[in-house]
Amino acid sequence: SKDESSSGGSAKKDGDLIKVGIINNDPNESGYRTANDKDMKEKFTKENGYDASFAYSLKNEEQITAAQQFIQNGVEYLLLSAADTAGWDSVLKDAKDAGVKVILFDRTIDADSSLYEASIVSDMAKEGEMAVDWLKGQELSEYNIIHIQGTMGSAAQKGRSGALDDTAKELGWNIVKQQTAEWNAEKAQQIVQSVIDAGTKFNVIYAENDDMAKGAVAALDKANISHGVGKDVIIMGFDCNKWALQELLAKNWNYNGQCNPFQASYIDDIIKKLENGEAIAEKVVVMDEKGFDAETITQEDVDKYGI
Amino acid sequence: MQEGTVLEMRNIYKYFPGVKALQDVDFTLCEGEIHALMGENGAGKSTLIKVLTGVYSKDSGEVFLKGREKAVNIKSPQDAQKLGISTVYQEITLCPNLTVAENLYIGRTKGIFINWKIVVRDAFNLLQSLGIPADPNQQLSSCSIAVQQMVAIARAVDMECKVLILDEPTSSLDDHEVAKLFALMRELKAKGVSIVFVTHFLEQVYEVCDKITVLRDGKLVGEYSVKELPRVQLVSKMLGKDLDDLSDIKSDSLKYEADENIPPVFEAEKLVSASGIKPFDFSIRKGEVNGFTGLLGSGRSECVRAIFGADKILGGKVKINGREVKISKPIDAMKNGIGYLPEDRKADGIIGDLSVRENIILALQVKKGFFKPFTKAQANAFADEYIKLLGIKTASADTPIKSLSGGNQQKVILARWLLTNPEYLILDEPTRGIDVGTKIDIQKLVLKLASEGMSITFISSEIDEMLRTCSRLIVMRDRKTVGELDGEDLTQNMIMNTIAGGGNNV
Amino acid sequence: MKTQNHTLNKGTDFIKTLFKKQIFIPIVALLLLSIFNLIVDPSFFKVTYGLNSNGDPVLSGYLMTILDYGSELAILAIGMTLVTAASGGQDISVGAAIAISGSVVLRVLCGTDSRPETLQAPIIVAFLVSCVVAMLFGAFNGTLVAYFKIQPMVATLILFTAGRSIAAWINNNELPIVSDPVFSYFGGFIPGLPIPTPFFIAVVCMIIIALVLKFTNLGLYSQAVGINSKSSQLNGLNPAFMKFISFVILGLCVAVAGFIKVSRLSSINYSVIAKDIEMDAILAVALGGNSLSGGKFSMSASILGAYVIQFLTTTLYKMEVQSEALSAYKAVVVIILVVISAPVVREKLSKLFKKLRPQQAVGGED
Amino acid sequence: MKTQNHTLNKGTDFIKTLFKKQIFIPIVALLLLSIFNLIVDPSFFKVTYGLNSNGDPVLSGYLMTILDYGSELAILAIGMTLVTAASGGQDISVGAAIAISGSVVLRVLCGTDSRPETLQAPIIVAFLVSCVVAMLFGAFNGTLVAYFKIQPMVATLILFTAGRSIAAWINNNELPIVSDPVFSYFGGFIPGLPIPTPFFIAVVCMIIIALVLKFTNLGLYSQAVGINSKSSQLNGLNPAFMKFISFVILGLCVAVAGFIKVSRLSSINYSVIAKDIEMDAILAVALGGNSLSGGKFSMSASILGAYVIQFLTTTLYKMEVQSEALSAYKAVVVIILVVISAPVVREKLSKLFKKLRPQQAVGGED
Ligand SMILES: Nc1ncnc2c1ncn2[C@@H]1O[C@H](COP(=O)(O)OP(=O)(O)OP(=O)(O)O)[C@@H](O)[C@H]1O
Ligand SMILES: Nc1ncnc2c1ncn2[C@@H]1O[C@H](COP(=O)(O)OP(=O)(O)OP(=O)(O)O)[C@@H](O)[C@H]1O
Ligand SMILES: [Mg+2]
Ligand SMILES: [Mg+2]
Repeated sequence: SKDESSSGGSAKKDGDLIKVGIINNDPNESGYRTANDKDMKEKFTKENGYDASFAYSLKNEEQITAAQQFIQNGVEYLLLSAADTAGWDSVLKDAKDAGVKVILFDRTIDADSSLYEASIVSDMAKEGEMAVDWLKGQELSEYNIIHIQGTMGSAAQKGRSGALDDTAKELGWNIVKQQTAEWNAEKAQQIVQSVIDAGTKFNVIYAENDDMAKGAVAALDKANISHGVGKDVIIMGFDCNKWALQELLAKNWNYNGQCNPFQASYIDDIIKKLENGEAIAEKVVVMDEKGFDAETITQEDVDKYGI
Repeated sequence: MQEGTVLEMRNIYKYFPGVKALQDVDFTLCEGEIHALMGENGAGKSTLIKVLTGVYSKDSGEVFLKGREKAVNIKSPQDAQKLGISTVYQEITLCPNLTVAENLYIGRTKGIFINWKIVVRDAFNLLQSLGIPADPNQQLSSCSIAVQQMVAIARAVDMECKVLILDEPTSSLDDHEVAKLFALMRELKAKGVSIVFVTHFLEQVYEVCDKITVLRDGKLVGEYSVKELPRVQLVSKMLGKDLDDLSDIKSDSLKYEADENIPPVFEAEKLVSASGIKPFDFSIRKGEVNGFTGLLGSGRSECVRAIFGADKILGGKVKINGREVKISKPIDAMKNGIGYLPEDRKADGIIGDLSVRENIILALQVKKGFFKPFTKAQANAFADEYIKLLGIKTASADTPIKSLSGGNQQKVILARWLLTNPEYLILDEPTRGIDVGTKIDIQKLVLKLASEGMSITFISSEIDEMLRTCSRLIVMRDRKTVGELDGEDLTQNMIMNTIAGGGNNV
Repeated sequence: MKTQNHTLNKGTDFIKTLFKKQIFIPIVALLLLSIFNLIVDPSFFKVTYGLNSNGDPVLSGYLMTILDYGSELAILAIGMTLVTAASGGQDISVGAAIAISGSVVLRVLCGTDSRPETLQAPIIVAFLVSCVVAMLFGAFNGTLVAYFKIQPMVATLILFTAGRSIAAWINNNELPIVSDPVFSYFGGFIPGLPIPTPFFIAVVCMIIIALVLKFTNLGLYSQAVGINSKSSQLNGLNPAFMKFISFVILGLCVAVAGFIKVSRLSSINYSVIAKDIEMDAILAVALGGNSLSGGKFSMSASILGAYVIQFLTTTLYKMEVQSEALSAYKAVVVIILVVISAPVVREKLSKLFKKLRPQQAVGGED
Repeated sequence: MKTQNHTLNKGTDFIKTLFKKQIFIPIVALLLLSIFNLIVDPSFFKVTYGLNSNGDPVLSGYLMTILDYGSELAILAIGMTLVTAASGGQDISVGAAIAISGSVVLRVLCGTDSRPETLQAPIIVAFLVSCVVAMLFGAFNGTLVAYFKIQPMVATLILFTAGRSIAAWINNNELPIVSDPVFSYFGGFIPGLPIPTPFFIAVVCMIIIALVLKFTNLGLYSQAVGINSKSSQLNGLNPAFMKFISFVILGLCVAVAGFIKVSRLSSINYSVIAKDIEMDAILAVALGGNSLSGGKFSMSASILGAYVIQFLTTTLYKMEVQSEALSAYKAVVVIILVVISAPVVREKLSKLFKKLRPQQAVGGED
């Protein structure tokens, strides 16, 4: 695709391959992102009729620069998981002028919805609500929760924290500690360690991703506090890493909320429709997501949903 | 304050941790006089000057200036400059990475706006008028120490000042330069400038000074008129004891009789280093003291650096005791029994933050090896031995060397090399900044070591000193050896002739 | 013979001086990168003239992108060079400080309403206020470094970690968006001018600093202080004040860079705006051949260094480098450039050059 | 009179020496933090004895947590101190290097299967391999710094940015998990021993470095080289080699720290493991009163500095500081500590102290 950078326009060159430019966050950021990137790479291949270029950055500006480059290179579709909600107006306008169709995945942006064709997202608030509903369903005699948050301000953190905050206020649950571990297992371990050291009682750990749940569990293990199904502390995590689901299967953890990284097929559908001139029914596509309970999870679930 | 006095310091006290550097010192400077400040190494001369110019804050005491009713409080060198006190400090305090012109004018251009073209032109004129062989746009670090010192002096004298302070300005100048400096000082004096002059050279004091103030161990000994104080008395006032006559130390010293059949301890053939020195031959026999002499920048230091492997060696052969060896870096030379005391003590000698003890043992330690550190007791023993032997004035062996007086730092570096007990020792200006008493001691020590079989190369800008110690002199000019003098030829005149190019011993 | 030699020597001398000059380093870097791009794809250098979405003429192409996006970095490099020279350390808080000053700009423009219809204050007022604020934060860093003698990296760590929270707090954690099109000119194009405005702003900054360096002692003093603060004190300078002032000047640069940054998006994201820019700014200084431990500096080399870094970034984007490794590639290239330009290697090169023309070189010394 | 004075002087002298000693700084920091915690909540200092989930005895409490989690930092501080002393700069790649060496450990233990039933190699082999790898990376940094004369922060930037990608590549981007319980002992407790193993490992490292410093000239040489590399060369030292070796030693420290880190979770997350630890390690060196521009150092002060930083971190976790501001708080406290211990302030304190007992002080010098 390099040698075409000067061609401009959206003329098709490589036979009938569809040229897409995919802008994503750094796949090393988390297991979720790794799975997401892998999914995209597996879907958008020559065999499936695509000529895909990838760009990764956690920085909005760099993403914007990459987008401009893709537009210059004459892609037909721009698939975008934005690092940041703001600042996309002008580049998306440029895309529109150049006839490039934009599809957002994983993250929405703060721009006029006429600037993109569709947006495929997870509903983080819903993920949080499902988890909190499950917790409500446990009907514990008292709720003393350690709430380990992700990086503050991220959509996942806001959605997952919001649900817990609301319900805790409503039902008078006691949140003994609420602190961000910035998606970092080591920090989570230290936070839980600090609660243990203080001698505060707790019976639920609500960690906003699997890594942090793992760190929390490491601290519990060290201090002789049992956890899992029918034990002293309930462990909740998110993202459905394969190893996390295995912990569930072993009944060491109690709950895991899915955050579906597999958006490629949704996008593929939309592109197919657009290519055929069909209309898109809904601009915002919310993906199905599940929550797993240690009591009911099966090996098939682990294999199918584990990332 | 009396009529005619420009500056008066009264009851000055200054303590450093473990050192009483100044105790109840008075100092009076009159208008239009050249006033010598004398004393042994570590007597407190530099400290007195630094207190006066606000580098150190005094612990107590008062300073009065002409035209001011009350005692003045000088808090920083800027204050001193503003009050018309201009200073050349003992350690050259210029910025090596800046150009000569920048160094000349830094900190004293008026206002915030400057025109560099004019500055460079002024610098050129200033350098010319003082006959300093340097280009205004040249980087200072590429000038020899002597030129750097001249630049520092030029900078100070160029300021409109009432008081000019020179702390050992002549320590690395040769006679020619010194004469120039003295002419300049007399000129300034005639203009009514008062000059404070610190030096260890007695002749110089008697040549230009009007008055002498002597310090000893941080205390005032007294103020004397030059005419009323004969040399011998001055020395005894400084040292607190009488000194044996200086002259003729060579004749009564023992002479080591070298066997002519034994090959020289060190021999170099067509040695050439990356520093630009022309290929030269050189040899030294066991028990011999020889020296390199020449004008400033004639390449004496570069020769010995090449011998020690301090500069990159480009060619030539080196033999130690007749056996060919390869010396490409200092450690090779050290392993072959060579020691080298560099001339630029601040840049190449001291390791400022390390203690006196560590500085003393460093070279021997390196020779001994990485895995064989001296025990604390051993190191202390070495340090104490040499602190005593050379009379190093320091609060303790633990004091960082950078807080010692200049002369005492020099002694520490000397101690470092003596401790390694080399077969062949190179001393590049070892007596720079050393007081009279110790200077004689060092000369004696050199001769004594030679008599015990050590070979020594001794470089000094003082021809007197060279004559007293060396039995053979190699004369250099323009980075070339141009002659060799020994025996009967070793006279002041002959040397001067050869240096100037009139010699016939090429 | 003499005259002939003369001209020959001029050339030799010129190259010799160049070898010694600091600016040699970023120039070589730039040449290498350009050659690389020429070989891989000459269209890299194509600049096209067109109309943008508002119908105004703009120049576009990779080179323009470099001039555009490299500008904030170049502006920061100015201040960072001075701080490095005077204090012998680096300010790692510039990214966070940009967040703060950007936040101030938006706060003044938007008032309490985070999405106002009209601006609540003239843009120039917002800019000036942000300058004052950024200089105050610079003064804070400067005080720690100059008067409390804390090492720059440690001293600026405080703002590095706290800065983005402060930025968020200034706007009550809201994300104000400015809709006024004029505001976006500063990070985009002024209608009618086809060159990106940030580049203009950077040029203005360069001219100012060039004049300041020419007509004041700033350069000399900060170098002297950085080389040997004790001796420069003995020579009548005030080292503490010089260090202090260099941080204040960096504060000013931060304000300008922050202004451009927020203008680019007409908005702000506290946690990512100007992220890692401190690293790039430090690299620019290093790539300019300046010692990071202070002392002598070359401002033009630093500024060129900043654009070289942007050149590199843009090249890497264009190459579609395995993107997760982008910053690693960047580091590798910078290191290679720095190695090539290291004194050791440079000396070798210069010797090689000498050997190639031994006659002239020797003749030249007569 | 004399004898009486003597005892008095001893006290005075002791405090005077303490004022001058570097270790004064972290000690004061520790005291201040302890006093703060005592006032706020004395239970901070409670250590309880209990049994853990395997029925083994363990000591727990905040103090234990500090000893436990501060250990990696203390180990890193050892190497960082040497690098700082010899090279006058800091290695900012230690976090990334920990990711690499941790990844190597897991790779050797797990082989190609990311979740093996049994270990594919003895733990000691994995550890040794990771040591070699980390030392090689250290040697890489060291070569750039020592032989190409690149400034440490710039030279180590390369590994800083590339390291985590390399770590991921070593394990094919998979996340191996070790299920062998023995492996987790190193980051937890050895059955029967109630003290956290990381602390034991740190103590072993401290003993080794103490012995090395005592029985070799490492300390003297690296200080001499850091203070005045020109004059140490004239004394027969090899400055470049000393710098090089200090980076290799830091590599070894990195391997040990990395081993503990992966053992803690029996797993690894490439992008967050040991994140920002370079900052903490540099802070530990600074808090130990060592000049970040090289030269004289005090190893014990650095190590104590590392534990002080962990003390602070733990205190902040306990205080439930507004979580996004945690690192900002940390920076503020560190700065305050460094300010208090700054030479300027220390001199003032020491003078104040002198004034309080003028008689004894003067008498003492007779
Ligand atoms: N900064 C300092 N810290 C501690 N002690 C100091 C400091 N400066 C000087 N001293 C001590 O004060 C005493 C006087 O030193 P000073 O430099 O004034 O001697 P001096 O008369 O100039 O000697 P020299 O002829 O060697 O230059 C010495 O014992 C020295 O060790
Ligand atoms: N590092 C350097 N870079 C450039 N030129 C140098 C350097 N070192 C010395 N020189 C020059 O080499 C020449 C010889 O210097 P050298 O120090 O050997 O002279 P010297 O005879 O020892 O004189 P001095 O009495 O000044 O020590 C001088 O002109 C000096 O300027
Ligand atoms: Mg002196
Ligand atoms: Mg010389």
